[in-house]
Amino acid sequence: MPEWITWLFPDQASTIAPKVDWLYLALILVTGSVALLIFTLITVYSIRYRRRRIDQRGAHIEGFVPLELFWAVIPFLIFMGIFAWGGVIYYERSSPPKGTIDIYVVGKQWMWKLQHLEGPREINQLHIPAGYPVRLLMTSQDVIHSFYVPAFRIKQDVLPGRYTSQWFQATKPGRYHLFCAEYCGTEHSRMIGTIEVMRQEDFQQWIEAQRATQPMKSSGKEVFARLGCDSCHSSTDTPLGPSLHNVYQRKTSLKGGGSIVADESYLRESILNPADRIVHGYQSTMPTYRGQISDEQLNELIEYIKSLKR
Amino acid sequence: MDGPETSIVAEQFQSLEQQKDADTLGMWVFLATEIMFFGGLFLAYTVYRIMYPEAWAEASGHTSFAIGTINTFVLLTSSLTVVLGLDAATLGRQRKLILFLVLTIVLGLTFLLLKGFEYYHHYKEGLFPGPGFRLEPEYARAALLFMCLYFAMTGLHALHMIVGLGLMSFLLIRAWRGLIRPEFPAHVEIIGLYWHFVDIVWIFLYPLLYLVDRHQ
Amino acid sequence: MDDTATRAGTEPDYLKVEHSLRSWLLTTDHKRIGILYMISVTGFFFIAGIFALLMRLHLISPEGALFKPETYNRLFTMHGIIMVWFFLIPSIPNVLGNFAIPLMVGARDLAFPKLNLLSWYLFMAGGGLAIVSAALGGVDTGWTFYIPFSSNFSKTHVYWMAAGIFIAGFSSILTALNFIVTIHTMRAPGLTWLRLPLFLWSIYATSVILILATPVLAITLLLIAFERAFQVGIFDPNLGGDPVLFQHLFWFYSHPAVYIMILPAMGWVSEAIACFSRKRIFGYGFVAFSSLAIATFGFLVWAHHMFVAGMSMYGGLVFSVLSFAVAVPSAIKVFNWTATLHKGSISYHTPMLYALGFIGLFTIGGLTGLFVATLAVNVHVHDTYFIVAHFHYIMVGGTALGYLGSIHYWWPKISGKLFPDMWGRLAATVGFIGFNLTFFPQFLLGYLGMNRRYATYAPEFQFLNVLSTAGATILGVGYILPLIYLLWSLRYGKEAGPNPWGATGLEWLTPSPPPKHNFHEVPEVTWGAYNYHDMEAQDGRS
Amino acid sequence: MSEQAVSRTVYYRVFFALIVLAALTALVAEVNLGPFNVTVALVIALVKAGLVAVYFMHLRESRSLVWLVLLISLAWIMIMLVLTFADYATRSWGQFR
Repeated sequence: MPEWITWLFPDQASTIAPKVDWLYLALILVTGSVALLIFTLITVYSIRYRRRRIDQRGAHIEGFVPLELFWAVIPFLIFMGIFAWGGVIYYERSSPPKGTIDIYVVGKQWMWKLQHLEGPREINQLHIPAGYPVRLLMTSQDVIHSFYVPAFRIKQDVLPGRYTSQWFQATKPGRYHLFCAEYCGTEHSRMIGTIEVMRQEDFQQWIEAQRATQPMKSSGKEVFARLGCDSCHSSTDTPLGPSLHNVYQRKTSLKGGGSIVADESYLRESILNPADRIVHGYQSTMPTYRGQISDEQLNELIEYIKSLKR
Repeated sequence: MDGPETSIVAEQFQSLEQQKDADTLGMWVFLATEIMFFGGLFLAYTVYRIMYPEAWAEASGHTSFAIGTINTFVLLTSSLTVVLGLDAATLGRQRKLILFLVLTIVLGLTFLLLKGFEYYHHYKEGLFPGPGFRLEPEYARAALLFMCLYFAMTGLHALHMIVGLGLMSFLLIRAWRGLIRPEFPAHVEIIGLYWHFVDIVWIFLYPLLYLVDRHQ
Repeated sequence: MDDTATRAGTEPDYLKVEHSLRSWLLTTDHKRIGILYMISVTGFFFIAGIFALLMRLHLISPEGALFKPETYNRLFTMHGIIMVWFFLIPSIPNVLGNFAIPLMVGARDLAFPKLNLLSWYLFMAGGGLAIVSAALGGVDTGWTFYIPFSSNFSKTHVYWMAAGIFIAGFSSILTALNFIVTIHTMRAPGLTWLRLPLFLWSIYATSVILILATPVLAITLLLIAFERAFQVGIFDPNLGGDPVLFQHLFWFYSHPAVYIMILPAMGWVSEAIACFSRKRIFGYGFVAFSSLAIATFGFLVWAHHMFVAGMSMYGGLVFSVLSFAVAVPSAIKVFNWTATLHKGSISYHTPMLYALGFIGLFTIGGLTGLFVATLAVNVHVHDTYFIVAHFHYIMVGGTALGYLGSIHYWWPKISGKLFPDMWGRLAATVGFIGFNLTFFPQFLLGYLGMNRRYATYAPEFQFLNVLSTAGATILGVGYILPLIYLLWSLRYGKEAGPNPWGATGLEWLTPSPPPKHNFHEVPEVTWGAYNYHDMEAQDGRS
Repeated sequence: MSEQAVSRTVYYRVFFALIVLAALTALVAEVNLGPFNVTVALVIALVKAGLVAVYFMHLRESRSLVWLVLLISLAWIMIMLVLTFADYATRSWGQFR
């Protein structure tokens, strides 16, 4: 990106940011030239064909079909090109690579609560290493929020009752704005924070310093025990409940037809509202844990279930 | 929709033909908005039914099959009386017209009465949205979604029935006074269209709300 | 028919036929109802405009110069709601559509005059409820009413507002119904579809959208009220409901609503460009059918407001490609207007300046629409000032400009008087400059990452915000000027005569102001629209 | 006159068909047809609605414009359903790795 034009852009601090910016520049170029063409034509015609005599009429021209087709078809083709370009980048931003660093995000009026898998919690602040793909697993405690980091060119709404996710890979150490982009009430404009991108070794140091906390899955294991989940969900399937080992990302058939991939949203739903979608071959005996578990604990519990391998 | 008291053709129209055309087209365009109005509800219904099939079957069992079915017959019959009324109006048979209008109103009231009776039962069972809202805990969540949709859909349908009854009473009064002329019974025609539309909505509501997986 | 013609020959014009307030409030004359709408719609425009100006003043400082965030949130909500439902949507259709449609089709009135009056009363009732809601302290949900904030969290007067919009929606539906029926059944003899002025094509397309989209908004608002009343409802995530479904329903109406706002303005621009170039519009058929194409495609793209809302990725791709498709008919219109100027005989009366300004601003608004339809760019600019700038270029640069322009264009017909053209040109120029200064910086702000609906913002955005506020002040002047000189002209303006612009179209054949029943004799049409090359054919008949 | 009598006969026949179909839909709901229960119920409902529209609402004798109004509104319902399901039907496709 040439130097003289950078004032148009916020910091470019993720792998996807330059791609979005190039597309943006290309759009400015294409649409700019069309706009320029139209404005020039209007100006030239307005001067050249100004009315000179009071009774002067315009020429009698009905139209010209080939020209109409030309300016319908050519723009359409250009549009399809732009669509494809934007679609490719969108596909990339929607498809996280394997081996991401996962961060759990809980939005509430009006703050961001974040937690690393290693255990440390942060509020309105997130420390992450540069050069690693990071995936955010996000949910809201109340209304819809939106996790927006302009420097990374990423944004995703955060919804109550389910998880949404997005990913990015930071490229440049520094401090960047975190905004809530979906209007969420009185203090919406203060639901902001900082993303602190650190060099790999700095991040290691930082996370070491937070060692007082234990990893999410360990906390999750405690929750698992406290709620007595293991009385029905043991390491093998029992008549009471299916085993949770390897359940994560498994395609599960449901009672009443259909099937579902057991992703974070389904695990969450099954804990809070077990009767909604029951695994095929089981009865609806599990009680709801709504109200007995906070969103943070729920995240920890899910992280523990995800860690269960045979 | 000017009344034909003074001259049958309202002053903005050139001819009776034009006025008839405009009246009928106007009603159909209005029905198009009605279709879209209920369409939004049908969309929500479809989304959630696919999402929560089990809960849907369960919750549907709480509606009253008997009342729903009887009401279907009641409404279908009322549609018949409406067209017969129109027929009588075009033939200038005023007494028959009045008879059919009265029959329609009676059938409409029967429908609402039965519906109200059913609502009363839901109320006692605790199916009304609000603080006392409860179903068996097993299906609670999504079954409540069904009940919300059920009340929204049948409630709005009932509201349309009430409007329809109002319009029918208006027709009855006009017929009573002998204001409906055989050469231009436009009011009977377009109010009839509305009535039939409300009937059609029920034709869809009935299987969607009362007959979900009844065989289970 | 014959006796009406003779009666009309002696009757005074529609303004003078009766004078009492009662004769206005109970009128079924489409022209008078148009004026009732003009007064009320313009009133709402200034109310919402004041809200906007207060917002811009507040944003002079990053910390917010004037209000607490809760006040600011109410301001932008009220601004949005009143502008959208009580100005933009009714503006051109209800004011100038009402006034001009029967004149343009050569009819004595709309098909259902009483229904027309009822629409105005419904509109005022809806507007009244909105004002009540504002007076009680307003609503802070944003004009989009996103659930669950608007159902379970907001503590403001959502019911009043939703009821107001709901009732105003009925007014829209009934008006649209009236227009559709009138255009279908009441055209003058010989006035075939392909001889219709383009304004009528676009009003027709608008009415179709109103008919098909407004009821979906109505049901959505009812469902909000339901959910708020019972604290459970079908979008409630606590019940397993999906807030995104609310957005689908909401945007199914609200995206086509954008075309409800812009299409009538486009229709009027076609009239003005042809008139002030004294030339038939280039590619009449393409411009006419592009209106219907916009009305149709406009319904296929709603979820491009929801690319980051939690929709599926594939849903995003589908709606993006469809959104690009809707840009084609809009592009066709712009190209055809430009081509119409070629070899024209162009004069620069006030309406023409507005029309040219419309083309310029709509071009920018439309082209930035491509940015927003592009998935990857949308993710970044969604809910930022880029969006705000984009849709204000369409809504203010398009619709509000079109409203002002069309009022100027038909003002001689409405009032029988000419307005001072120099003042008109000045106001148009001032408005154009003010507008660009207000909204162009917002494109830059948006891409830099400034969010919309922010009462406070990061300090680095201040410079561009101050520019924008300065522009808003100039824009305000551009709106107040016409109010003054148009009112002035009512008393002191020169007599206009039937056809001051030398325009074609049936409305210019009848005296200004027209008699109550519009035409002394129902015209028989033997010519196509915009026959500027052959006006004698028409003049001979008048 | 005879024309009127004919149309009355038609009304009674249509009414009879509607009653039979209503009974049929109630009865068939008791039989387990798997996923086809919904299909059958909706097809019957569509036929009933069609009968009411064509005969009772006089679509049969109406000008094509009225048909157009009806068809457009039905098409728009389909647009609403189909495009909304462009989202819902694909929600589970690779949302999370």
